Amino acid sequence: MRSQLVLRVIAKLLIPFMLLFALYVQFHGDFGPGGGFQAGVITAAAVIFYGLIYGLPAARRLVPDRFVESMIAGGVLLYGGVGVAGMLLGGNFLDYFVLAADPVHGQHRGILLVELGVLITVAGVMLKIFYVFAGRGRDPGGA
Amino acid sequence: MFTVAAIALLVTLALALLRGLLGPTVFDRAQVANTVGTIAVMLLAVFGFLFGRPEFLDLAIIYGLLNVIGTIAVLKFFRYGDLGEPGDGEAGR
Amino acid sequence: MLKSASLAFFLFVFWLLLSGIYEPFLIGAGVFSSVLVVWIARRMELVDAEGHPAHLGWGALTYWPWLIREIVVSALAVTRIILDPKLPISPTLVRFRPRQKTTVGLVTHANSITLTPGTISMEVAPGEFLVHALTREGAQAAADSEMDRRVERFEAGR
Amino acid sequence: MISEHLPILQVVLPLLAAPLIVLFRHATLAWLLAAAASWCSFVIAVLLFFTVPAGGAFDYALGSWAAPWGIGYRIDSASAYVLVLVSLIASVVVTYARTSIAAEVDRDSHYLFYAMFVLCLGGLLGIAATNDAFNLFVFLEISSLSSYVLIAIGRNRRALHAAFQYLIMGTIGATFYVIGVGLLYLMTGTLNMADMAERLAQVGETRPVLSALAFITVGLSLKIALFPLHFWLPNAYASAPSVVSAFLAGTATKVSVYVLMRFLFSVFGARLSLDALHLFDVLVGLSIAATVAASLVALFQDDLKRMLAYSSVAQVGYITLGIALNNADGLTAAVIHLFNHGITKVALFMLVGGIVLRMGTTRFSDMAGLARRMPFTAFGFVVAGLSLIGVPASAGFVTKWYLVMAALERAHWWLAALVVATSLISALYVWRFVEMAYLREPAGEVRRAEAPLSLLIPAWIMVLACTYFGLETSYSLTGAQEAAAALVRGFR
Amino acid sequence: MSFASHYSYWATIVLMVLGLYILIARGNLIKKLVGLSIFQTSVYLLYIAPGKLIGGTAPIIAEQFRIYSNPLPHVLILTAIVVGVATLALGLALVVRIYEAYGSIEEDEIIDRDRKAGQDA
Amino acid sequence: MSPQAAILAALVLPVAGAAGILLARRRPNLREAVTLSCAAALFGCVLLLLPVVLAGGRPAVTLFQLLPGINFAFRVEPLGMLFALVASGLWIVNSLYSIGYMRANREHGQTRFYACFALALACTMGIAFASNLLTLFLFYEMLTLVTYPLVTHHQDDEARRGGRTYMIYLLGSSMALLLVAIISTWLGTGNVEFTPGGLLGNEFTNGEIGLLLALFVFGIGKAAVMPFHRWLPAAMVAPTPVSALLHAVAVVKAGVFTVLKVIVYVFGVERIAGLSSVDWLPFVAGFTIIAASVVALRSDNLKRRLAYSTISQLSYVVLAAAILAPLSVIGAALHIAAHAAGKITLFFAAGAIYTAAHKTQVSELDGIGRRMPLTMTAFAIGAISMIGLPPAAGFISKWYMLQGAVSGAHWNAVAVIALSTLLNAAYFLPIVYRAFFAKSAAGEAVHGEAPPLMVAALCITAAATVLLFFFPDVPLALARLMMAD
Amino acid sequence: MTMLIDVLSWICLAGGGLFCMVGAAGMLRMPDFYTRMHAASVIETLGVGLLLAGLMLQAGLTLVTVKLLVIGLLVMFASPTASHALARAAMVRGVEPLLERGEGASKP
Ligand code: NA
Ligand code: NA
Repeated sequence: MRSQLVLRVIAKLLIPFMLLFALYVQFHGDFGPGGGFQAGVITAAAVIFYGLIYGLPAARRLVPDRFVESMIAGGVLLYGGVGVAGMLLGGNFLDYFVLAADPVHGQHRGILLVELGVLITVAGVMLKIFYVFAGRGRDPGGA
Repeated sequence: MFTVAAIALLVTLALALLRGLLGPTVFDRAQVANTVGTIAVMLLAVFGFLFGRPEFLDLAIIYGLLNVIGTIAVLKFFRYGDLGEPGDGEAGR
Repeated sequence: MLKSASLAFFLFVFWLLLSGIYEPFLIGAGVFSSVLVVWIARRMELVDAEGHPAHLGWGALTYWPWLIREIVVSALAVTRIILDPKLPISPTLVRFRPRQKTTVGLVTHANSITLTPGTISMEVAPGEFLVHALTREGAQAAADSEMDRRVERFEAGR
Repeated sequence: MISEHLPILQVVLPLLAAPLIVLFRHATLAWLLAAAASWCSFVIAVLLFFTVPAGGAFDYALGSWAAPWGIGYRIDSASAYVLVLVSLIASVVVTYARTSIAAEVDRDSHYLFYAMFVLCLGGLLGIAATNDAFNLFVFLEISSLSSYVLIAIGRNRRALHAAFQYLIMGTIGATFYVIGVGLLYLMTGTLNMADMAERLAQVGETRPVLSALAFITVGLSLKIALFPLHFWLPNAYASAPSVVSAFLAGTATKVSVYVLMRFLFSVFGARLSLDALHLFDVLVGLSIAATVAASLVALFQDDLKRMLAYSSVAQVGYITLGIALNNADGLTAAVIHLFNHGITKVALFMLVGGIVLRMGTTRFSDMAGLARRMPFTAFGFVVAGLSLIGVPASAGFVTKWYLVMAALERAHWWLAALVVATSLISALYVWRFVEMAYLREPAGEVRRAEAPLSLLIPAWIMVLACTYFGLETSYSLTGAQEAAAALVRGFR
Repeated sequence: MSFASHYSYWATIVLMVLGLYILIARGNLIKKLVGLSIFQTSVYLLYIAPGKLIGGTAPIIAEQFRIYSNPLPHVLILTAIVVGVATLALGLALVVRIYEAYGSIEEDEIIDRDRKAGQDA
Repeated sequence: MSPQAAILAALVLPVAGAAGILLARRRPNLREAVTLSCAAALFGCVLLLLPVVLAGGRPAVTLFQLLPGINFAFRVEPLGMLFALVASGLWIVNSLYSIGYMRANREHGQTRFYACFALALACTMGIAFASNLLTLFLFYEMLTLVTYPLVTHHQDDEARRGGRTYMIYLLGSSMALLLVAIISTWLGTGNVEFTPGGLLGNEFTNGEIGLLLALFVFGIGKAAVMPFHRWLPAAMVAPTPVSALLHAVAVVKAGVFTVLKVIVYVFGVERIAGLSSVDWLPFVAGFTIIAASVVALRSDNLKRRLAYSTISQLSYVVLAAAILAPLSVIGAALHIAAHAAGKITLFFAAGAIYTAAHKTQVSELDGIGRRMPLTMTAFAIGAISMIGLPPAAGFISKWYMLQGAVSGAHWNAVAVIALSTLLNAAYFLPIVYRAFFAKSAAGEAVHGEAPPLMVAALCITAAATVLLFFFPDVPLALARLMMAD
Repeated sequence: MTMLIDVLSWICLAGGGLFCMVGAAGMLRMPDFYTRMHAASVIETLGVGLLLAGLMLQAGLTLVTVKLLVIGLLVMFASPTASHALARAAMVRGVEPLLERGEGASKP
């Protein structure tokens, strides 16, 4: 307890702002590509930071294992789903312009959803990695 | 001018890496990793100006965050051989 | 609950500062994000006096400029040592009793020590600090310091 | 119209099946999904193969951004050929996988196996379909990363180290490739391979272009396990679950060869790539070394899978030899050997999977009397082995024929003789199997224990394909000839 | 090619060689992965390098998408980083499992143990 | 049934037969019934084609594209017709004999034996009807593979050793030489179709043609031209019905058939007649005839003597073809049939002796003719045919060969034929003499004829040998048609 | 005015670079792990601070400045935390500090 003092306080301070920064990057992603990836990295980093300071069980309570795997799969599906939706609406795969009546609007919506998929997947993958390494030897089922 | 700063940072980087090669303890290397991370953040910021890429700043922030967490994770790993330990049980080790 | 609202407010301000684009969609997203983050933070049990020391208020504003001055001075001192061919160092460990009562105060003090070149806090506990200093003088200055008093004042929110 | 979206559906279907499988986490459902994705891919590939215009290509722009800004997909005869090969093998292998992995992979990991399988398939198909050099890198890594998992997924601990070695070598290879692409990007300002080719023609033989060529060639040579960069392959194939060995042996190196040919002939152009750097001599030398050395090493292996793996290294030598000869027959040989060796090796590894299931071993010394225990498996192995040797009426023969023709056309009599001579070495190691399986008395009591039909039927489909495509070459050969022509013609 | 204007190429080459050296010289699997990561890092530097090489043609720039600062290198580096991280993570996961299976992460010891197991069998 | 269907049926029937044999493996009687009925059906199919071919028809079927310009295709011409007739006809007799032999000797693995035998016939039909070199080559190689289990039937070390020699010689020669010859032909002419009058135009020089001929003749290891003859004695480890298959029905016949076909339909008799570069062939063939005869003369083992006799007789065909006179080529074609009938009789007899008396050496045969009169009479007829005396089929073919040699003024060939006839007499007549006129050794076991099926079979072939002398019309017609094509 | 800002910013950038290099030189010169940490902290404080200040002067009152400020805050909060953790970890794992002879507090 006493040994973690500095880390714990700093973590408490930083984590909410990290999460918000992640969402900021996500929502401003369409003004520069790659937002979802960075947002995912930061989101996962915040949770990992939490896990490092407060322990793996706390992190697992917050984001359970099964949920992490579903995140990976769901994110990819969201990405692909947007692509397929573009196709179903008469454009090409990943065609955003057809996602709304107004092409520019449609494009924003498409990129936002796609980046959201990326965020979820990347965060899921990073958490999965963290769980695998952090949980090694203690909980064989987790790896 | 940004170029001068960039070169100064690269020199710093090289010197720090040299210390990393010399070691001798694992903590020296961890310190080097941390410093290199800081330099990388600054390099990203300076490059952002040098090449007119303001979005590098976002990258720099992200890199800075990851650098701290990475350092802590490495330390934790070396202390406990495990990342998942809630730090309370330190006395026993 | 009040703390949550306050945290949400700070987060939203942070958003506005970062964003710089003030259109309805993004502002709405900012509100949404702030609330979402507060919700997560509550689940993480982060929202308390340690995690959201909003009560400190103006204390921070007076403490920080002083700290920056302190950092510059000691950084120059360390620079001089590094550039001195004789490398006049006298590394010293010093143990002393800090005056802070709260964790936020202790952590602020400890981090301030570390942030100041020439000193590193190695052990941080209520009532006991262990500090490594590059020079004997630095160690004495840390043990009985202006910083201790200032953090105490800052901790009290003054 | 669905038909105009076939190029992207080809890639996206398996890629989307992977997360679905992870989401459901159910072994049987996973198998069904993987099988459905593979079979659909095969149908799509066949449709593309038969509809791709002769001398032309299907272009598809991702997100309707026209090249060079968006990522473009381009299916010409060459890519369609590779797509058919990969998806054919995948759909046979996935059918086979269910029983096979039950024996070699823990049940908890089955869903992971299928997810990685379709991911790998999607990556391989993407490599063939994309027209963007960097996108190709991404697909290369998707397929590689999933194949590392696939190799390590079994219970054999050697597979872990083998997968690690493969990961190191594969990553070095991919990084070399992407460095080469980066140089090309700096030179031409585009990642679209068609534009790249056009602009490279203007740039000519400058040092950055040549170093890009060198980086790409070396990187891909690692991926295709060209001698002497092959040493990761035998370990990986020998210790992976049989179904993984079968799948990777038939597809992964083949697709990398396709990429190499794409760059050498379509992007750089044969004039630059083969003549300027004296790549001919180097490639011929390495190909000969590969066929001779690896065949000899295969001859002395004590493990059936390892023998097959070394034989793969040797067979890659034939492909690169065809590339080096750089005439119509040589390229045809190279392309058709992708197919012929692909189906042959798949058949062999699938049969070995049955042996592993029933005998629990792949050591040569344990194969004594195999023909009595597993007559259909043993006989299938011999028939597919004939194709490996290149006996007439087998798929392998067609390759050898064209290689010999190509060598003779270039007046390299000694090369033609060498091709025949190395075939004799492969005859020897197939013969070793025959002698063990048919002529040695088994130790102990012999119980008839043939592999289950769910393994035997897919394996025998491939075995029969080895013979069928040796007898009836109109599709495989015409396809290969058109593919070779498309590679040389490039993007015009 | 002056040194100063092409420092990113030189850095690329230095990192490449350094990474490959570590990769080859070290038998420790973790160190190999470190070498591999350094080696991969060289790619990022290469793609950061702006402008064009001497003798190259002018880059193709999209007229209609000028509102975006040329986003391509950014995306490429990010993608390369993703790939690098994924590779590293997978490599580490393999090392963990190798350690569990062999009790060592030194390559020669692993090979040695495999050989012994092969003789026993 | 249309001729095309008959061709396909001839190819598929034996394969289906093999499948049926495997299915009926638990019931030997049914299994043997399948073999016999399949053999009869095959012979029927081939007979269906005969009138078509005699009437000048050349039925053809194309199945696959092996390589662009080379199809997996069949075309029935007179020489192939003759070969198919001989092989399919003898299969029936051989099956009868096999049933007797295998049962009497309680051989193991009979199912495998009959199945492989049927497959060998399928390959033989493929060789006979192949319309181009590559198709022929495929069946030629497959024949080697499917006869391998027959050669190593006993599955002991000796059998394996023999089998290995068999494989190495046959596969090695065909891969290293025959295939090269085919590829060279393709490279030179862009064509590998068997063409009446030969397909070589003027693409090859005199020297190249000589080289090409050498590649073909030595590459066709089944023709057992020295020094590629060692496999044939090595294969003597097999049971007698297999020897009959090898020597009479399929394997060596496939070899000389291919040589003949290549000379007639690839080189073209007229195209290469008089070329200096092909002069060596009669000498090699002649040497083989004489040398093999000498070895036969010195062999005490009956089957070994027969084996060397085969080597010698095969080279008659090669020699006759190499003379390149039309009459001698006709003789060569006839000799395929004549030697088949005669040699199968001899092997049947040898097998009958082994089955009834368990004897394998010539020196043990004193007086055996009195205990096995039918067998030894048939043997005598076969021997007469080998020597080339009337009233046996061998006389006719030798007559044509001699006529050709004389008309072409090939006095060397005449001399070789004459000398070899003497040698043949020298190693066959003593056997006949011992069997009928020598006193059997004391303490000789009492035995009679071999089982009736075997005796019936060898009587049939002996009768056929004689009948071919009196009624050589069909073979002769086919051989003439071949030259007239 | 812009001229003045430019000059100021250049001074900051050059100074920042200089302090970074000095810190790195210190990392090489210092005799043990703990003293090297002191040298490194020169980089993280004056080096980083001056560089950021120089950049901020260039950027003016824009979003970029805010982001630079965020970077600065991050370094302010995070780097001492990391340094502290590092020093403590080294101490716990028994890395002996090189102390001036005759001096030093009682070891924990
Ligand atoms: Na400090
Ligand atoms: Na393509």
